[in-house]
Amino acid sequence: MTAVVAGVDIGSTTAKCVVLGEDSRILGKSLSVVGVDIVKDAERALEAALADAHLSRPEVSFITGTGYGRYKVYFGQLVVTEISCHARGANFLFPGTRLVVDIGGQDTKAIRIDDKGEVVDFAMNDKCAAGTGRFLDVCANALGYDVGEIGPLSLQARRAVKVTSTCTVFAESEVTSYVSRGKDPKDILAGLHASIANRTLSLMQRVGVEPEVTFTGGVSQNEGMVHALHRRLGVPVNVSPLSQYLGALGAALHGRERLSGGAA
Amino acid sequence: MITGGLDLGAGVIKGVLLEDGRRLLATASAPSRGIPVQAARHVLDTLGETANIAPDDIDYLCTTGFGRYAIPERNLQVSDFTSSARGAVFLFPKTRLVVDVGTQASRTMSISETGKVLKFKMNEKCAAGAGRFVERCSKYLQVPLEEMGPKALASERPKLISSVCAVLAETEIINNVAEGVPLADILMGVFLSLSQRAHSLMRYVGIQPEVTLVGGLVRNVGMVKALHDTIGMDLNVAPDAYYAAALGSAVLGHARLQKLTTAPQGVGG
Amino acid sequence: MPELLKIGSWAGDLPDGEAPAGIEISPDFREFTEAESVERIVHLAQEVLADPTFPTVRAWRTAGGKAIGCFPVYTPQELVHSFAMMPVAIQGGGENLEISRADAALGSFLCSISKSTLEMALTGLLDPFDGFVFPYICDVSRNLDGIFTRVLPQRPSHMLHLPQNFTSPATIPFLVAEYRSLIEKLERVAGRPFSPEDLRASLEVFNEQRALVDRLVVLKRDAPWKVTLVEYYLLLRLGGLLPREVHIPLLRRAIAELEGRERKNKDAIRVIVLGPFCEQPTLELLQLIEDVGCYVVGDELQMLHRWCPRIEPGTDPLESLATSYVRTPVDIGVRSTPTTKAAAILARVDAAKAQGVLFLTAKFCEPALEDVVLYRRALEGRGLPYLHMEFEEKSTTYEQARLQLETFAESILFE
Amino acid sequence: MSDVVSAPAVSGGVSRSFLRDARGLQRKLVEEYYGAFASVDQPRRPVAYMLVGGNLTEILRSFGYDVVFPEIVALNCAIKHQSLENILHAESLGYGLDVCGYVKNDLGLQDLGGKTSFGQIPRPDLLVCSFSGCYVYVKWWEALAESYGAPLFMFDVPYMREETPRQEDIAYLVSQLWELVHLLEKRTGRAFDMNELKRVLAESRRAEDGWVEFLRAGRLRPSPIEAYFESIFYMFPINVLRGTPGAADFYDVVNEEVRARVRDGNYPLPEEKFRVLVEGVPPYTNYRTFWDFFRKWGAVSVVATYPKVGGLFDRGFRHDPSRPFESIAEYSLGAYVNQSWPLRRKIIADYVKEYQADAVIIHGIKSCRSFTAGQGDLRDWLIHDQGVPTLYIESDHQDPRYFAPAQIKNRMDAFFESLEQRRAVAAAAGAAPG
Ligand SMILES: Nc1ncnc2c1ncn2[C@@H]1O[C@H](COP(=O)(O)OP(=O)(O)O)[C@@H](O)[C@H]1O
Ligand SMILES: Nc1ncnc2c1ncn2[C@@H]1O[C@H](COP(=O)(O)OP(=O)(O)O)[C@@H](O)[C@H]1O
Ligand code: SF4
Ligand code: SF4
Ligand code: SF4
Repeated sequence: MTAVVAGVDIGSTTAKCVVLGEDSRILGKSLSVVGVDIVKDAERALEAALADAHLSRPEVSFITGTGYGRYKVYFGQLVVTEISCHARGANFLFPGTRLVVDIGGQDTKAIRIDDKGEVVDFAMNDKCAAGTGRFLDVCANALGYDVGEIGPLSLQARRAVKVTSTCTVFAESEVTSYVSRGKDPKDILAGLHASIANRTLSLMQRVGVEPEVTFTGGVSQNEGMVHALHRRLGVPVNVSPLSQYLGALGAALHGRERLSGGAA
Repeated sequence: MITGGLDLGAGVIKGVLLEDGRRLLATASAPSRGIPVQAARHVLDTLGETANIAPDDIDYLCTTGFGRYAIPERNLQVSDFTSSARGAVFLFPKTRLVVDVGTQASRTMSISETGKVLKFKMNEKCAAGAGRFVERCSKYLQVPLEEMGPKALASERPKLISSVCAVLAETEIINNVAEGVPLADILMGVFLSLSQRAHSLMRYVGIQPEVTLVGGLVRNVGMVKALHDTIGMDLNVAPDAYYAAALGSAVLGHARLQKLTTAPQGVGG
Repeated sequence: MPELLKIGSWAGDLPDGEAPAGIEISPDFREFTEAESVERIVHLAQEVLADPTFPTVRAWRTAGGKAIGCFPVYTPQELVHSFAMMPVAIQGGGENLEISRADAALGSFLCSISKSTLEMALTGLLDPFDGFVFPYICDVSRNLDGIFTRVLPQRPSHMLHLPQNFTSPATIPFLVAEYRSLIEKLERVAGRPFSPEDLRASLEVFNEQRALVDRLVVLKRDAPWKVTLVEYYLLLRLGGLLPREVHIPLLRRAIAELEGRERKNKDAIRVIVLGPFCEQPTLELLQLIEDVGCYVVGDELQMLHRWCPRIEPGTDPLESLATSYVRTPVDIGVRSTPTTKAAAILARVDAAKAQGVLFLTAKFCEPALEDVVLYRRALEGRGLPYLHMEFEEKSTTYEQARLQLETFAESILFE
Repeated sequence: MSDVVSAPAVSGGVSRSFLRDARGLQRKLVEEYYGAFASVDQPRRPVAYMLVGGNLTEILRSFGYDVVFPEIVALNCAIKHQSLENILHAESLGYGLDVCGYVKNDLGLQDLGGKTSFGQIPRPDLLVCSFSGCYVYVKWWEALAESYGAPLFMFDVPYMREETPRQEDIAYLVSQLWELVHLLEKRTGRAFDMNELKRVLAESRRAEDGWVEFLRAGRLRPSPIEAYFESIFYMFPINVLRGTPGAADFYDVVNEEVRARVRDGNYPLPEEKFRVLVEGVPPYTNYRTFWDFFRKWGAVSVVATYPKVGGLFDRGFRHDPSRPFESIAEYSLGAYVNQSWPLRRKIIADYVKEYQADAVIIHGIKSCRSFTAGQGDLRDWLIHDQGVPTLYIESDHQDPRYFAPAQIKNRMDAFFESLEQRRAVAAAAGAAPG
């Protein structure tokens, strides 16, 4: 039996899928936006990753669903929360990881893990959506930029503007009011990134900051955030182009374990 | 005497021209798009064109709204509450309670016969109760803003939103769509949720007839119905109520101008 | 962050206000003892407030003194003072303190002062203190004490149970016993026994301060144009951050200058500000209130100096101290009120000849929030305008606050 | 979801006869209690309002008072999904978003006339405020006094910072109790009857014995009781009906049933996978949903702190007819929320050991500072100093707007998932030689 496994991570914003071959090589992956039909999105994510891997559906022995929409991965055999998955994925890419920070579209998580990638403790943003990817999306939008642009721009700031709104929606108006007061968008962006970094740090301290720190989730693609987090933490932060897929990757790894461990 | 009223809202700039404090000459609006001053100039130009009046012919300009301090040539600025109240009384003289659902904030105020604000309250803490939320829904549900209201009217079993957070509410709505809740029910659910938030503000200041709805959501029939159903009372609604704040500031501007022309010295304020 | 306060060395006699036995005023306070004008004092106060490292406490320590952090409102600072230690008002971390660890330990829906106080403890900013006192003014301040015992185990922290039954004959003896428990800890920190004589002297020092504070309050009420709210606030705020022996003469000089000030009485509305009896609003917000056209003629800022009018030392000063809390006629939201709230607020409005009431409550401050309703009912009964707004230690935009304050002022001014 | 094999075996839910007979009796007691208010004729018996923590039921009962506990009325409203309406009304009166949900529910309900689906709540003739562990009590009773004009007796209970109370504390409390007695004599025109009080206290004691026996059943493995969710129901008699024979008899029935459960192997869950301690006030508006999140993972709460808000009987305290006033004083001091954090930490650590709990779940209440402020620090202490896996989640006890099921579920899933993983790893390590 060729043990090809797949992990499907249905987040609040994006759907990710990773197809893993034997030796845990990544054979294919996909990333797409989550729309209103989550069930279909999950299927599409799998199809796209399979196409990327040049594989067909029957060749996959085990599928694991994770993320907010994990219960909508009807075709899977296992569901695991994204917390366990990001832990496993981070451990796979950076075996020395002891703390995972996952900033996704709608929530932020700090996950402390052991040397095997098992979750020891975790914390998530409580109240609102403040300090998450959505927060950055909204602010980027208010300034007329694309999310991809804001990180690099924030790195060019000269004097970061202080942003204090705890509410995503009010942060947007705070941003607009700074613009109307003639502040440089780069400085505002730097302030926004710093404010999220601060909030994230607070979450990390909840579980205890320990090196190594691995940054996962969509926002880890944002260099500005990586930089801000590094500055606030004082220790380097692992990131990889695969960071956004770590949930899906971890799911696939969990599936593989389940498959090899037999009846777990 | 011609007075101008400009309402520099968080999302939309609105303006009116008023003759002798009585006759409405023109109304105009433009989205502010983060450049409120430019948008305001544009609104002033449009007003002038519509009413066939040169910029110099405006005797007195009064501003209101979020960006009320941004226009240097203003003669006076007043707060949104004060202006909306006067605007509502101008349109419906028996108004005692004004509800204003704008882009970023919902506000409500009880007023005296003269349009003086007695008590007021706004949603301070959370943006989930305002028009921006409706705009977002429009984007997520891919229904143009103008069609949301009419579409919602078909609702039979509105699906209320439980989340207090505007951002998290979006996810809830998406889940509802995924679960096959009819669009009309989702839309009406949004309006009813907004109405309930507005209702609790209204209850705080005390509800008494007549109630006049002003601000952006006047244009949304779904919202009007939801509010009506929530408070169980008739509401004054008029197309010009969209401009109530601008109108009210023009009215106040006129009053001020008269005072200035009759008495040589103004009183502080 | 602004530079640390530069404090030069200085030797000489204190010009005014005598230090009790055992207290030596550090020469580092020269800037304060020499500051002549209100403008200069206000400037110094701003510098002290902008610096979260407690420069005045550090200065006090360099001269060998010990310091006890006192949470608002009813902490018997006189007791601390009687041990020749410096009672320091802990009133939040101000605008420059980033909160990152306290949120996790304390919880999300809590006032800023509690979070910033804990944050300071967690980040070493409270290191200049030898101990802490938390009075039971609310569940948050009370719980802070229990957390302090874990996060700062080497520094004693004491929670003082403030009685709420004001009619029982057993209340005063109980409060005396409470004070005695605190005294035991203070004795250990100070390394000397309690002395009623010293306490009597300390009561007199604080009475002197109270009398001056009262004079300033009366000035602000009767001639609000002579002193701005920010000046008024900063003068009082310094009172909890300086040795009393330094603050008293400073306040005396300032009041003399203010009373003689010639300024125009503006056409502004007279309001009283209720609610900020514990956490303090930002200077910007205080200024904004007057900027939009209000004179603040009554307030609950800096209540730690004025929760009772005066304490007669009497034969047993400890009992006098207890009696002053139990019998004080001053109503604040964190002491069960013997009068009714309705009567109390109307009396305050009348006394200040106020035209409106501004409820300025710290976000998540439950005692303040609960009072607003009863007050509101009474004000409505009289047709008096009011506005309720919440504040936090930290904010950078004041648009919403300005909008509401302007509307409030307009609603009173415009016919 | 049927074709998804979720990580834990989804349990078959509660065994059918679990929670049956005693629950029925409890329902009857509740109905009778509220029903009595409707049927009392004019002139009715006097009514006192009281708080659960440190309450003085016995004294009031000995004077023939009916006692109303607004907290209990509020939680009954919340369970029946009637709290939001009252809360919204209270907000329109000016109570802020962050005021305790009990207060808003109650004051909203009072202002709306006191009508609930389970009965009309009578107006108070007397307000007895036991200030025992929550400052909000003081403010709440002030508000009631102002709106009803009823006299307010402030029973000031010193906060516990040491395990044993000081002599001064007891003296202060006993003095206040006598003052209350004099007030009651004046108001009722009845003379205080010490023997009657002793009789009531003896009944209380009997109920307390029964209640403790029930709670301690959680020490068994597997536990025959659900110490958090089940206790929510069984707390009613110990808090509200204490001092009546009915309350004591009730626990006899409960304990009989618990014994039968053990005999018949009728446990809360078919398989007890995790034994948890729950700290904090329950989310009454959604407690069934919340309970399901536990059940799904085979988690049974074997001990909880919330059922101790009315007193720490399981730690030894009993009302004592031979020391009536002293024991009442000690009782008031012993409310769970009246214990300082160092004491609370100790209680929790003891519970974890005594009940062999695998984990702690802390449920923080957005609008309750008394319980909640510092629970994050508790979590930190449990994990780092005690090595007990701990999960912190937050919602509200009264306000359904703050219960976010998806978020809470996600956290609980991840928590139990990680417990299960760790267990599997440990088991594998134990099995593998070397
Ligand atoms: N290239 C990128 N640069 C910056 N930010 C990005 C980029 N791609 C995604 N993001 C951010 O990541 C978020 C989505 O993260 P993701 O982990 O996919 O969310 P979820 O798992 O909750 O769906 C977006 O909100 C966006 O802010
Ligand atoms: N044609 C329309 N149909 C439905 N809703 C509308 C329409 N025009 C505006 N709105 C609503 O009005 C809001 C803007 O209101 P407005 O009072 O102009 O806000 P502000 O003054 O704060 O900028 C928008 O968020 C939108 O929800
Ligand atoms: S404050 Fe803002 S981010 Fe928070 S709950 Fe409200 S809308 Fe959401
Ligand atoms: S601000 Fe209010 S809630 Fe906070 S500690 Fe002070 S009194 Fe307590
Ligand atoms: S203990 Fe908590 S829930 Fe109970 S009254 Fe106090 S604040 Fe409210």
